[in-house]
Amino acid sequence: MEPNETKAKDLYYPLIATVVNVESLTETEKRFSIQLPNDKTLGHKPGQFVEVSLFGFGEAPISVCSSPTRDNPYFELTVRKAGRLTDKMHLLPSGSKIGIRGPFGNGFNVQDFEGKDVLFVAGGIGLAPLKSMIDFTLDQRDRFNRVIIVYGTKNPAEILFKREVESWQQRRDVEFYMTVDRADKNWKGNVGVITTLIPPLELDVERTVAAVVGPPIMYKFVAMALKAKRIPDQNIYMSLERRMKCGVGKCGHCQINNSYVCQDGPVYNYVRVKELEEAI
Amino acid sequence: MSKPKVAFFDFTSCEGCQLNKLNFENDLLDMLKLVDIVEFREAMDNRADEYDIAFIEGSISSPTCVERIHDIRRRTKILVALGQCAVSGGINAMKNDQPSEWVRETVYGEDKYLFPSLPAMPVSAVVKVDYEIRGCPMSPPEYLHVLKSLLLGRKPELKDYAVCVECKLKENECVLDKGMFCLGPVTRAGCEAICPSFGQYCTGCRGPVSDLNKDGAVNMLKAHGFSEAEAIKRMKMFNTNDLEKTISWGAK
Amino acid sequence: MSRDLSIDVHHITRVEGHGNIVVDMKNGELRKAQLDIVEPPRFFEAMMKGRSFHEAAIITSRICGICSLGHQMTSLKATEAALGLELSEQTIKLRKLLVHGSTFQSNVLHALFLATPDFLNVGSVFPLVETHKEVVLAALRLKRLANEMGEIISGRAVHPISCVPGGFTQIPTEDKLKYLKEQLETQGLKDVAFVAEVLKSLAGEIPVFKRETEYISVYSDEEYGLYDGQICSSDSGLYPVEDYLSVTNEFVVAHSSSKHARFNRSSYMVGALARFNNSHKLLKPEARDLAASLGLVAPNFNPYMITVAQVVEVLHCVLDSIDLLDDLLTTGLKQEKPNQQPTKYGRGIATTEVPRGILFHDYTYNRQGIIEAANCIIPTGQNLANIDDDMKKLVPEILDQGKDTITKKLEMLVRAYDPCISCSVHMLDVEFVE
Amino acid sequence: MQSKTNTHLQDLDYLFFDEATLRQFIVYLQTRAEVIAPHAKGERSYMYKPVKDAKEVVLNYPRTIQPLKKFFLPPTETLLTFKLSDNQYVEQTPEPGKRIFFGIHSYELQAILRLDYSFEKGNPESNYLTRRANALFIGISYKPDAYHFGKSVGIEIEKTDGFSLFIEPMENGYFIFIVDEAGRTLLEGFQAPQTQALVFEQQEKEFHNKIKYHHNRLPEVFEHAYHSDVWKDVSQRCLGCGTCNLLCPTCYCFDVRDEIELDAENGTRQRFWDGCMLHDFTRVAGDEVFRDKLHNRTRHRLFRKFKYITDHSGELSCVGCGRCTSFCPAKISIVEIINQLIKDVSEVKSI
Ligand SMILES: Cc1cc2nc3c(=O)[nH]c(=O)nc-3n(C[C@H](O)[C@H](O)[C@H](O)COP(=O)(O)OP(=O)(O)OC[C@H]3O[C@@H](n4cnc5c(N)ncnc54)[C@H](O)[C@@H]3O)c2cc1C
Ligand code: SF4
Ligand code: SF4
Ligand code: SF4
Repeated sequence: MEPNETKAKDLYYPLIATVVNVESLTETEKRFSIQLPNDKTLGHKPGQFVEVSLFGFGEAPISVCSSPTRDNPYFELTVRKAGRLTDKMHLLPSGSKIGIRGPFGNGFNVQDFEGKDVLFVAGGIGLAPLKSMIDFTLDQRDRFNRVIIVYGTKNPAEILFKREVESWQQRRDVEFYMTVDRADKNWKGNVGVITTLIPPLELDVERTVAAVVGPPIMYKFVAMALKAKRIPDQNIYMSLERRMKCGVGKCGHCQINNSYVCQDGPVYNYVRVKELEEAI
Repeated sequence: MSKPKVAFFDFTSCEGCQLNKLNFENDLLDMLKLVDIVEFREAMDNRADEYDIAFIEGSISSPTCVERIHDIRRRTKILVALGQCAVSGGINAMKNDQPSEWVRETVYGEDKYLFPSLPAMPVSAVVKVDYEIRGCPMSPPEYLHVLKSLLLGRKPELKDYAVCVECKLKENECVLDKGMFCLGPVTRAGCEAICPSFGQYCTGCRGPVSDLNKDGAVNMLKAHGFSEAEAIKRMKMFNTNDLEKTISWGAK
Repeated sequence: MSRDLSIDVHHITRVEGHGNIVVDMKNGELRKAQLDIVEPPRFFEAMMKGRSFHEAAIITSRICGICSLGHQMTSLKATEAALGLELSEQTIKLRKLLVHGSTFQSNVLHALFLATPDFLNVGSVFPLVETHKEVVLAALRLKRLANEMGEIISGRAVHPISCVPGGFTQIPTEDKLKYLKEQLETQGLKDVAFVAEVLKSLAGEIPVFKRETEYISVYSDEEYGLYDGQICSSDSGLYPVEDYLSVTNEFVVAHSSSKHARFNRSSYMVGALARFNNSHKLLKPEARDLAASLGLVAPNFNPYMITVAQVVEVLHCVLDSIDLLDDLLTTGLKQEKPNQQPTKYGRGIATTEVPRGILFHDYTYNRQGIIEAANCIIPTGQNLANIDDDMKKLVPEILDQGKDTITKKLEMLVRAYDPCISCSVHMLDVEFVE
Repeated sequence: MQSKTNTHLQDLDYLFFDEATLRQFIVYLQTRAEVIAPHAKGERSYMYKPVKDAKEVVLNYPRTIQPLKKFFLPPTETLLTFKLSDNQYVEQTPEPGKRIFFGIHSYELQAILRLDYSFEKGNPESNYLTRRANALFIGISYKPDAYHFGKSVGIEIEKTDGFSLFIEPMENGYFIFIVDEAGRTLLEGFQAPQTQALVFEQQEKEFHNKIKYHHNRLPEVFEHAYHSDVWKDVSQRCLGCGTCNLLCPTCYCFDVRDEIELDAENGTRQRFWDGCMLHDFTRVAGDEVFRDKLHNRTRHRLFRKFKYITDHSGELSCVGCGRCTSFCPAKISIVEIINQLIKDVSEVKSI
């Protein structure tokens, strides 16, 4: 009997891309600019992620932090040193080869935000995935109404994207608020957890759509603060983190109840988050 | 890149782990190409001042041991506890369960005060341990994995699930199905389920999984006809320290 | 010639466990020449009390990883004697193979990796990887082969798995045994011959020293005494195993956490040279010839020759293993389960020759199959008094050779005994008072 | 939920083989492709493995240790091999040889059909599908033991969907039913010796182990089961060993690990079976474990069998093989859990 072939895709083979630039953002975070082979573009939506691999060090999901609107031949990742793969990434010089699969996940749906007041709430490294959406919004500024960015980190040393943050602070068409949990000597801004920034905001309940990304424990409290502002559940979006091995809905690690984060997420509407008992 | 300096030290143990390290006859020479062995008392005369990786075998069970291990910790960048004696006190810790006066009396009689001895402690009770290679004896594949990972500069991936997982991956006949008892369901994997693979029950020599359901384990053993006391005794053979958190260690 | 000498080798290297060599001579009077055993004790007998017969061998094998198989064998035999468990012939043959494997693995390790560096004036085997690569490779191959015997028959060379009271939890496949036999017959024998040649070329490096002492080993009429037999003293003949306590007469000394032993003299020797002296007639002819060609003739009173006797035993064990495998393969392997139905309870005493010498385990079981009393006497402990006596005779003889040479020769002497210090402190005899 | 119509054996063409002929048939099959069949393993267990000697094939067995998935999703599989220095890799594609699976129980093949759904849907995976496209199945009926409960999840012993041939053992031989064209072709190539023409009459086989509700109603039960006390009760006894996940024929979660060789240059990326009962399954950086408690994990496992996947596929993901119960060291019974849930639910709310 003759063997049969199938036309299914080989899901687990990465493209070998090139790191074209590495920028140190904080002690533990670096930004990588990555170019795919043959000038291919990634073709991602804001909020999507890729599976990054270094052979011998494994593979991990990393959000794309650059916006597809910037017509660059490369895309950007912001990576925190957290383990096998990411520690090694931090040692890479530019010019290194790196494996990329993706983009994966649903990403933010721009229509949901169009014509609305967009409220971004970013905690810690959560700013990285949100940045792709923030940049997208700012690049097509007239498609959106107000743009409000609320950003909190543990301490001033952990502030990401200082250049961008400065420009957001300066832009008149962006309302930017920031806080740190613990100040240092030079810090002059707000001190306190991120939820303290929400009550003073003047929000138009009818028009505000929020996008929230941060560490797991942050979601519950931000959601409570937004509820207090009477923002309807369906106007809140969250990007959730889970363990992932395949990124294509097979390995099972990212499952929250009956939802695969790598397929149905990582961006979820809060209505859905509430249905998923294990989500936050 | 200069070769990392590796050293091996032994404390109270059977030295089976040391021997196991020499039992990679086929790989030993390859290994020597990648590392510089600078201290290994059982095999060589040299002593060195500093190490990149120190492997520690054996448990800490005398005041001199405590001094030595502090000294090693000061000199080494990475410290790896090798084998169950070093990781948890292992079988040596069985004596911790009994009043030490009684133990020494039974063994040395009137001469008991000649030889000071402490409860058998894991290395981590005295100094910071970076990685642990479990098992009595340590499992060679896991040791190789750790060594290779450290040479690459990455964290090893150590398992924290039951021996049953590896046993099932190998499709062994479950020894429970042969009417024996087994500690595999609550013992940490990493040994490739070697005992059940040879028809023997798992003795629990790699310590309990970190989310141990102790009562569940006792119930399982009871279902195999053990009394509660006997069940706990069986579980304690290599794990007295893990199961008896009441024993107090020296300061961390 | 100086009349003062003070040597203190702290933690002698290339031996198993922690020991210090201490020599103290003042005005020509030798006050001290001894091996201090500083390893912390481990209290195994106390741990044995209250344990079931299934567990005894698992625990005692952890007395010493180097001798784990020997402890396990002796423990199993003591348990079987106490509980009246009969063994099948197949079990005994498989066990003898295991004993051979562990003997020749340990002998190769000691002779080539621990002792040979002394003959070649280097600090360890590692430099030899460059200078004497072929020797190292041959030794590694032999070691691997011995370990493979353990792995195939009992699952693991260190702390064997499948030998349990009454037999084996799993029988190896015939294919695997065939493979072992082929390996032993081809590469195995070739490597032994090569190693023997190397040793021959180093004969001049072996120090000359003579002190007659009492030699004690296992003795059997049928074969070179390893797996089982009676106690044999070169001074006073044969004794049943049950009389072991009257042979070993252990006593505590202040400089050692391991007890010392004596019988007809102030000390006695156990191990490869004792075995050779007592049982050389039962060696395979090829092994006897090898001994002769290496200048080892019984009786031999030079402790430095222990290393040579070890290599002779390697050849004997390889040859006898081939015969045993042949036997097993001709009869065919039976899938049999271990016999674990006790027919009696009480005391069981057993002895085995482990690489470092004669080993005793002695258990008393109650009617539930639980240990009430345990005692083990291990070879290194029995050798300690003899080592001290050797030192006391050696130091004055070589006093004019300078401190460095004296130190080196003393270290070589201790190493020649291949002492297993962790073993010696792990087992201290104890009598449980009922 | 729809249940597929079952072909009745009576409606199929058949032959009758005696014992010797059946063994010859296995030998003949070996000339066509690799044949995989149940064999004895150890003292009282069974496993599927390639046939070396047709005499060793066991036809009367309760269940194997590992399910058939091991041939389509191997316990460990090399996905790619790589070189460290240049970060390049070589793909490892599965050897697409033809394989005939002989003597397979209906629930086992039904489990494969469920895996098909998972590996074809969304992103089809070529490793799995290539192996799958090259497989042919010959079924056999079985006598249910204390753990089988196929019928309770809608899978009859004689369910022939997906098989090419189906064997019904009788006292003095075997009826061989032709289920599809591939089966017919196979049989036609075999020079069967003339055997007597017996008439087949189906015999009923009793399941001892039963779920109290019809399988159509189980997803409904699970709609109310999330906050049941059963989960905590079970977690008192469960040891979290993962056996139930690993041996379940419809569980397919995996982990991926990179391992390098001692030359510090060559390495492989491998995947392994993993399971949602294992504590670290959901651990992420920052050491959050999303299903930290055993009762959360047991619940997730059962929900995957009866609700989560079912919501999408329309089929239960439990096929009633009984492995998770018979191999569980704590003897936690899936049927008892479900019956307890049914009891809870019907007490609270009469559905
Ligand atoms: C959708 C998504 C987007 C992400 N975006 C970013 C990003 O933009 N920047 C960033 O720095 N990090 C991001 N992460 C997190 C990142 O994937 C993890 O930190 C990852 O573990 C790092 O891999 P590692 O090999 O360095 O760590 P490891 O050595 O694998 O592990 C460190 C810890 O993480 C756990 N872990 C292992 N594998 C995974 C996994 N695949 N996912 C999550 N945890 C795991 C381990 O159990 C361990 O506790 C994202 C995660 C998800 C799911
Ligand atoms: S033999 Fe032991 S380790 Fe293996 S599956 Fe059974 S219980 Fe688990
Ligand atoms: S097999 Fe049993 S004990 Fe193990 S995880 Fe599953 S339910 Fe728990
Ligand atoms: S859940 Fe249990 S009974 Fe159902 S298919 Fe899986 S292993 Fe078999």
